[in-house]
Amino acid sequence: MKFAILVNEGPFNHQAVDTAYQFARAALARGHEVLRVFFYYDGVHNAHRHSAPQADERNIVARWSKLAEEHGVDLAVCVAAGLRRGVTEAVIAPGFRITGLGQLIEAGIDADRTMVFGD
Amino acid sequence: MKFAILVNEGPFNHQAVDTAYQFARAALARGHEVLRVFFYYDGVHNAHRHSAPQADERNIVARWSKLAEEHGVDLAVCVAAGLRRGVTEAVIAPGFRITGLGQLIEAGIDADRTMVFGD
Amino acid sequence: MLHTVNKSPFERNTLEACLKRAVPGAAILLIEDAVYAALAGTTLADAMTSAAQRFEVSVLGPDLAARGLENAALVEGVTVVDYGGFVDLAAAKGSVQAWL
Amino acid sequence: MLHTVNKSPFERNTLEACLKRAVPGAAILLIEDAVYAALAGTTLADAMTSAAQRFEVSVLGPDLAARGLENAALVEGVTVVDYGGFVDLAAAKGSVQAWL
Amino acid sequence: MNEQDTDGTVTKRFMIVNRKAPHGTVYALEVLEMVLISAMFDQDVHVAFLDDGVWQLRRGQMPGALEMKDFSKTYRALEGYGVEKIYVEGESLAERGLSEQDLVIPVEVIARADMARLMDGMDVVLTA
Amino acid sequence: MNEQDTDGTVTKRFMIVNRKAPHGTVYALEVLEMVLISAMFDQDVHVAFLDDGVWQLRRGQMPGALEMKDFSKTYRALEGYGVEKIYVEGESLAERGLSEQDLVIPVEVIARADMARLMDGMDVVLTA
Repeated sequence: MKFAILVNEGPFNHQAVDTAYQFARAALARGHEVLRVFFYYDGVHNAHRHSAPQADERNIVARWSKLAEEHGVDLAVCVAAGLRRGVTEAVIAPGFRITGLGQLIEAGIDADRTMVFGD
Repeated sequence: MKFAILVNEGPFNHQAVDTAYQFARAALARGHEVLRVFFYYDGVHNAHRHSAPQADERNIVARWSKLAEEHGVDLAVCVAAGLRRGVTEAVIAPGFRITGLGQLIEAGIDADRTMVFGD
Repeated sequence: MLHTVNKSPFERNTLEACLKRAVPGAAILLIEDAVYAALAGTTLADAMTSAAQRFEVSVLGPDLAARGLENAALVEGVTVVDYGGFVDLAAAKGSVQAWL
Repeated sequence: MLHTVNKSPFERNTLEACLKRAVPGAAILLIEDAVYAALAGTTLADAMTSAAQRFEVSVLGPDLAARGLENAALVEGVTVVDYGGFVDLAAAKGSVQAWL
Repeated sequence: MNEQDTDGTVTKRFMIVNRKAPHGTVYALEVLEMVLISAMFDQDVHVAFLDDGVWQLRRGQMPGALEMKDFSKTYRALEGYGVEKIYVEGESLAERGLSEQDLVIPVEVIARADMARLMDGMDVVLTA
Repeated sequence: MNEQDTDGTVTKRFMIVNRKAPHGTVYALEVLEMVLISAMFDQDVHVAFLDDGVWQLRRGQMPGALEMKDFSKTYRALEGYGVEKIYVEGESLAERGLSEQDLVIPVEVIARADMARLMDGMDVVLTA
């Protein structure tokens, strides 16, 4: 089965981001496909490559990048939401790409299930 | 009277940031002093110099910078909260500085009133 | 003490939490989405009318205007202030607690 | 349909909002801070027990464990699932609505 | 649930759910951008307003008082974009002392039970 | 409200208010960093737990299940930092089916009315 995932919030402040990640991992482990994770609203902050949590904390940004690297998951960051919040090509981490909001709707069309995680 | 202001949330997503700014402006207009605006939690995102909202939208980051320039308001960004979220010296806008959480407590001691704006 | 509340009472418990702990006569300012609490004619208006008798309740005018409520009827006993009035309240009331 | 709720019912109205609109027999999964709704012995437990008779209610185990509730008593009729179970529910129930 | 058109393309039932008040958070504004985009994909798009989301449609909003953009005008443009299935829950209006006359656009007011059934038939539900 | 010490330094009554559950948001964790820092300033620091904030003190938390840090141990270190005025509202515990035995540290459980009076006497109230 194909999943699309929408992430509405930024990392650390809201567990929504963690749940989205754990859901994606579990879906892949079940043999499903994760077509795209789309980052909207404050969700765009998930892409900051300057994020440097303490050594004993989970590294949320790096974890997403690894998911993209290992499973080819498409990490799509909304360009308009990103521009407002200073998340541009200049600061995004590996595996993320900046794109239009239409890619969220496309993912909703192509996927069997669309999951939303937010505040 | 001396005011200290704590901002808990990022720009655009939460009006808390707007209210903090309007409060600071109004306090200055009343002849009060704004000792420091301290940015903690997701509040650190207020400092992103890459933030580029649409032309017909308020520019929250630039507005803070202008407040610092015109009135000498100290815009202090928590280093630990910033590191987690990718807000480091590399990306901060004019007028902001990265500093320790102790500066929030100091502001609370030095100010006559401490205001908190958040979600 | 001045208490500030910024969330809609239809969505969150912060106004209720504040009303349970504010001491009689305390000042409460409704800002941002909490301004909906000040409206007459809602299912929450009676509770607010009663609160306005125990506390000095005010509401931020620019937040009402932004939401299309500039001329809306408010519950009895609630005063409208602007940002300058917010500053005056904070200065007058000794200390401030934001219910988040 | 699978409904997900992620906020504490003591703080927000999302669980209530979901319960008002879910059709009888729908699946509801409590995640993140919403897991507190599944606990026995709280002032909200009766409402949840009643909801568990009308809906297929489950709760996310890792979120219970994180909060020190791994061995806490839950209201009758609530099932515990892990992330894999969450995925299975989403796959099985046709479509998903997150109450945010 | 989704229909296969005669030319083989898929049409899905999308619903964009608005449950939050405007201006206090950005969701109402950015959701509206989502609604406009969704209209470009030839899908069966539904927009629902319930709980505090009904405040988004309140007449007379002047967010200029907060130096914010007045996007409530955009709701009037939705029909022109082909977004015609706009539903407002009657109970949510009544609880807030609102009636249809208080809203910026004519909408279909439906009962809570009908909103529940409508939601249950969707393929993709986007909330904020 | 604030006291002037004999050496001319000011001691203020600070209260750090915890009303939010842990893990669902970061507030509980980052507030704790604020509490630790505040202890370094020779002020009269109070930490209050009420509403969902009381869940922060629940025994047996295993946030490792979410790949998150277990900061609930830090509450036990507070006394060593000189933070001794920790108050938990009894009504908040009772509503949630909790008692003092369920908490990671011994605390002073006070009634809602006393919490109200305590808050009213503060100079600086930091909430999240």
